[in-house]
Amino acid sequence: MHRFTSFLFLGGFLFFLSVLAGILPLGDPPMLIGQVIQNQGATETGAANLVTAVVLGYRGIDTLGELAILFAAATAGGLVLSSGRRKSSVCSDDDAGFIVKTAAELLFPLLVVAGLYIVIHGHLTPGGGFQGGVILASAFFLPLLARPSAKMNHKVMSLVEGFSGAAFICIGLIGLFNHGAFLQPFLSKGVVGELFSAGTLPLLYIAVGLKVGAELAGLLAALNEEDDTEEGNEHA
Amino acid sequence: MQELIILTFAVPLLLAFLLPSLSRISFTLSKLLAPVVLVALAVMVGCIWQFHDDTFVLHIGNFTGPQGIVFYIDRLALLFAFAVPVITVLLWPWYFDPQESSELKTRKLSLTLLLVAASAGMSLSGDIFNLYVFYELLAVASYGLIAAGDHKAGGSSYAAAFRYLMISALGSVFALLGIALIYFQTGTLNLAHLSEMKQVLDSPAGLIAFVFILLGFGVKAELFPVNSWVPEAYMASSKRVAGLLAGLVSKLAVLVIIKALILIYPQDEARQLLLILGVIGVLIGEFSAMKAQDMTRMLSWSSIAQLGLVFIAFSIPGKAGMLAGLAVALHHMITKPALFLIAERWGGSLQKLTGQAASSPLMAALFVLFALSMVGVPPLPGFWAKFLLLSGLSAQEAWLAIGVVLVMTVIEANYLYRVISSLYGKDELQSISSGHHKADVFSAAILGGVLIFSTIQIQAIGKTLDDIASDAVDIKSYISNSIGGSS
Amino acid sequence: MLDANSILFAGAVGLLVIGIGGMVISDHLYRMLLALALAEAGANLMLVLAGFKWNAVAPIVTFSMAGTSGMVDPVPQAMVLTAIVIGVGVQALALTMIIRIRNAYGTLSMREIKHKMEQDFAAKADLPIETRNIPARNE
Amino acid sequence: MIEWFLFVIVIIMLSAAIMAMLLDNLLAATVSASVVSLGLAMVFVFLKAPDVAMTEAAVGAGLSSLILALGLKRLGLWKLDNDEEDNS
Repeated sequence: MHRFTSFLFLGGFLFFLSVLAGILPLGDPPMLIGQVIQNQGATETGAANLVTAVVLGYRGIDTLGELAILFAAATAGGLVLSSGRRKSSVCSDDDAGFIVKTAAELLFPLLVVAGLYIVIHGHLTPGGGFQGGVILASAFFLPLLARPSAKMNHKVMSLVEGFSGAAFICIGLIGLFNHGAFLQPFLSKGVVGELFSAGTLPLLYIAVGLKVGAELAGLLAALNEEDDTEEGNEHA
Repeated sequence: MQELIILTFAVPLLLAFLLPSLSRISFTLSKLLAPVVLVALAVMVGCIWQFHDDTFVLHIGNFTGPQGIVFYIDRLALLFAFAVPVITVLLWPWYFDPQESSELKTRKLSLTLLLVAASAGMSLSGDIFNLYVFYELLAVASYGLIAAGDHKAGGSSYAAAFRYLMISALGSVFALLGIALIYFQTGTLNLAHLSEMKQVLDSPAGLIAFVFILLGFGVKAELFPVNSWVPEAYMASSKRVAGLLAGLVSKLAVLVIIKALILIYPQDEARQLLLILGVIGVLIGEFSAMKAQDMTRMLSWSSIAQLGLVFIAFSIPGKAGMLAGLAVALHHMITKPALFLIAERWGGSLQKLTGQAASSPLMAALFVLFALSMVGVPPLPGFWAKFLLLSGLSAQEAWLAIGVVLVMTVIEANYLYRVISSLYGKDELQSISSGHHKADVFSAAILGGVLIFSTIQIQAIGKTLDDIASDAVDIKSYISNSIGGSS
Repeated sequence: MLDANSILFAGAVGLLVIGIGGMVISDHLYRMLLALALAEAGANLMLVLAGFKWNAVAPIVTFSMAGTSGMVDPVPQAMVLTAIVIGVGVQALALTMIIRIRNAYGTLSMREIKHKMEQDFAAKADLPIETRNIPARNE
Repeated sequence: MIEWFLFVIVIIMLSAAIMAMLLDNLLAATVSASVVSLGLAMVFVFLKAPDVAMTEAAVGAGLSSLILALGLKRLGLWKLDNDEEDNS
């Protein structure tokens, strides 16, 4: 019965969406606000990459909300994984192979540099805080993969994630108190296309990059940590 | 002064980010700091309410025009921005299971603060994608709070949270799809701008987008087809969290749906759909509540039924519907958290409740008070809410809906009476449960005081609500306020 | 017949239907999670399509064409960036819950989990545990 | 020309999606799901969305697969062959 209603629902869904294909202006959207942003975006925010202009300028508060969602997911994930766990010092210390270990050591600086580069150039070229943050997260997770006994430093981690998020909000609040609107970009906009341009947007992207990197690395580390409660249930 | 309203969103968020570091210094400090800040925020909103009569608009980042995000602050938004910190402080996790580590407690506090930030954002925002982002934040924070469970839940809290997460994530996909369809047709996201172009959306494709948005935001609003998570989640979580979700969070999801309905979809079809879903919700909720064997489940189903009433009320066009909907929603926002607080200790089987009034007379009396108001016994606010609802429906000549509401009221009275009679019943084989925690009694008593106060001041409150409602349905001034007539 | 827009629209619809179908029909928690990722991918593709303009360039201002029209819409792209990151956060959270559920109940079948959850609730509320199967737990 | 290319990618994506739903081996299903993300990233490049393409490749294909793989390992479902039944 459940299966039947599911198929009925899916059929209806498919039907509606296929009908839509004929109605929607595919390939020629109205772009009301998109057009405005194209015309004014570069001059208003100083960012050459208009997606960055939208992400951090026009819709900056969405990005703040998104950081908060990542933070919430990491917090909740830690809550779920750590509750009811007996702290075990016994770690499965089977080291990863030589290749992984060497690769981890070699790749770590490369990944950090690449991540930072992508974060800092977010307002000029494709990329930015999210993409760079993911690369940073993988860079800091790699040593854990190579040496399972290593532990991530939770104290530093929570400091980084707390203060990068706070930095984003504080930049927003400075905009509010000094210039009149929350998250209003300030500082000189510079010349479109240069590294030091676009006012506060690169600063915001650095905060985003650190925050995303810290949250995701924390989530990965939490998922990677073995705990002894599940050993008992392994073959239950 | 008025632009400080953004702090109701920014400050809880800031505090939530910093709480893990702060609690390393002192956990007690971080536990007490947040309620103090919330109270201060509530006072600030109160001042803005008092001293600024006009509706005003905040352009985030000072990007005027529909390309930026707009916070639209009218009386309705201020009302919710005030209610969010107040209800949260009352339902704040004041006490914990002593076995929990302080890291775990801090995480719960952080999640609660994130919930507050998201709720404040949702009550203020006037941009549909921004609303979606806040809604997601609300959702993720509530997954965490449900998964944290209460001390007896065990694996069931994870199971309930996961099932809730799946339904909610499915809803989010639908909501995103709905926003994509709207953007396809109009090329804008600003609610006022969309409202200006609503004739574009008066098409099959536009209505499909509305259905998707309804399914998406309906998950938290406990709307009929997507509410199967409700009893499980409230059973598994601590009752404070359940009260927060049923009382506050659901109202904010309703607010989004109402904004979409009033501003973008004035068609009869949309209202009819809402009416039908609301009636089904009331029917299922009340009948299941009647069958429920334990108090938590009964309250959960009755919450679904009450939200069904809210949807029925909002499906009445014009100011009458807005007024009735607001009244029912606000009434539910006060009663349901209190009832869940009472259920913190009495949440188990109904039979075990026999004679419990003797052990905790104040809580039993409060239960009677809230139950009477929920059924709609005349001097209490619940009566006026239902009265407004019924008179609005009769003006629409929706006799079927009126019949459903009346019959369901009888059923509601029946199951609530069952609880009351067993509370005050005499039974020798009673097993006195441990008494209520002081914080629970205190919060419930305050909510009871609010209810009695509003019974006395019903005329003033009625007038205020009337003003809010006529503001809220004034689409023309909404458009001219937020984008200044130009586009 | 073979027009790029309809192909991509069909792709998005296909991903959505497969994903949502998988979420509704599947009984395995982990597969529901995969299905969710697919459905989100479909919704994201749909959103990007909503701003796509044929014969336009990427929304990055270069020196040669600063200010000219003919870029694709940057707004949906920004929204999709947000949606992708939200999606992965939710996915990780769901995964932690699956791990916990397995530890507690030893199964990953939704039907069994629902049954055990109801039993837990009944035990918690001091109600008679339903007698369909599995004798009452005595702890 | 470009239509044919997109057509092939979409077909690959859809079949990978169906495989992700039907394969008994959950590791293989996870890999199929990341193939979908990779295809999606390519599609985004054609849709003139380089930012989204990068994000989808880094997050959808990379990070999300990593997270799912870690999860599979902890769930004890990391199996390369199909000898044991799993309750899908």
